[in-house]
Amino acid sequence: MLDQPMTPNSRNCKILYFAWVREKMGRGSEEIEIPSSVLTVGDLIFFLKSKGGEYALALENESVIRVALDQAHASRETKLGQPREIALFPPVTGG
Amino acid sequence: MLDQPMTPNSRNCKILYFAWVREKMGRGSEEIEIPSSVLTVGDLIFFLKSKGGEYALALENESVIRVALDQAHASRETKLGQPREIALFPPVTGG
Amino acid sequence: MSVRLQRESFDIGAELKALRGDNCDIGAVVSFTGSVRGTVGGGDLLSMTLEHYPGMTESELRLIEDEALKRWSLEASLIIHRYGTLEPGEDIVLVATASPHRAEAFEAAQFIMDYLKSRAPFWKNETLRDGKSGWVDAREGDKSAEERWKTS
Amino acid sequence: MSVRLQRESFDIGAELKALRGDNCDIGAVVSFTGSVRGTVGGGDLLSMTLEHYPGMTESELRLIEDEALKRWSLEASLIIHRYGTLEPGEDIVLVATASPHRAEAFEAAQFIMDYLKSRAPFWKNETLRDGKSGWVDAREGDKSAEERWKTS
Repeated sequence: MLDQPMTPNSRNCKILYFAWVREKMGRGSEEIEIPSSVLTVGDLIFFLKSKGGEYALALENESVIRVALDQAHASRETKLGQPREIALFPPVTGG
Repeated sequence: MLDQPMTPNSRNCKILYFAWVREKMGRGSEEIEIPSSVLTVGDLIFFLKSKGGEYALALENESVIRVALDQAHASRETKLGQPREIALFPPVTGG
Repeated sequence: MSVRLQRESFDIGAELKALRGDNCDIGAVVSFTGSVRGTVGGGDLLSMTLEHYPGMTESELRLIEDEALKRWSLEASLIIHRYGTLEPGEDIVLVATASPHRAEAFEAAQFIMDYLKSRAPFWKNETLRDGKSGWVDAREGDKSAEERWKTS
Repeated sequence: MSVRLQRESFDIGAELKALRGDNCDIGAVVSFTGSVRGTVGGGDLLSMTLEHYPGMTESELRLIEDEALKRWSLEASLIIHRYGTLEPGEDIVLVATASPHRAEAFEAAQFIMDYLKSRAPFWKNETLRDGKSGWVDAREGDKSAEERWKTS
């Protein structure tokens, strides 16, 4: 077991996309492995954006992207922890 | 005609009473001759109160009494003029 | 843009539907309903009788509505106030305002209620279950609620 | 003390009646109804589709209601929000609050709407009569409306 590369705190998470983030991503959800270097929500956005392609497109205007961890609003400084579910979406427009 | 006592601006007005002012007066309305010396709403209250009896009773706590001239709210300083209808009542409590 | 003074109760759902009509510029409707509470300062209420000043009441309510229409751009508004004898749980007053966005409807409805409470010539007389009865005193808060809308 | 998320429309009159029940401590009920307008920035609207985040939507609405119940002593409250495709004139949201006196019901209803507008995970997609469609941008005013309720 010690022969395997250790990535403590690297974790598989379900990521959900909503509204135009979902449209730009071309899918509503996926599983993503998040490396141990990603500590905060801000890090997560940076990590996803760096994957390029649809990620770069969907997160182009990154300052407007909102994030929820396990269905609770999170700020850029929020520690990512070990969420079961992450969601990325534009500012909400209900009501 | 010149032999008659002249009271310019003395006028007959209908006065209405509401709520506990009406109850203390023992009537809902009456005609009253208002002497020429009564120029403002404040003067009117003073004049009525000076009549004594039920007037003094109803207007005892005179600072809370509200007055309307021709169905419009008036303050103590409002000129009385020649209203067709005057109303005296406690602070309103609708709604 | 409608003021009604009546003895009868009203149907809030039907009134709000009529207020809206088929006006598709309305994005927000705010309603306020005031009703008779069962317990008052002095004890349990049997009934409440609303006296008013016929003629002045209607014109005062219209003035209040006109002022609201001047201050906020409303698509529609409604004031219904009852008089006569009401029991606990019965509605006394309905104020409704409609506008494209919510802030105006909320503010206008509050304004109308605050002004109505301190300017419309209604007086409440409470009869308690124990037989006592008396006139309701004006609430100090109602005067200050009106004053926050003063424009200089 | 009730939150509902549904596709179907709602009957405002029936909802307000149920909210009140036979609670005779309620002297004031405030309702807000938000509905789909027929004309939007881009032109005439054919329909609007509300996407939401199942699970988070309900919990977020409950959090907002809980916060309102903490800040104001309400006798009852209700939040109904629809999702799916709606046409101009259709209702989107109903917020209702009930309290002994009017100030609390008014403030709580405004608070709930302001928070809902900036926190409940709904997104509106408009389809215009000319065939164009697009996501509605968040209104700048909604963020500042939420911020006035911040407690330090």
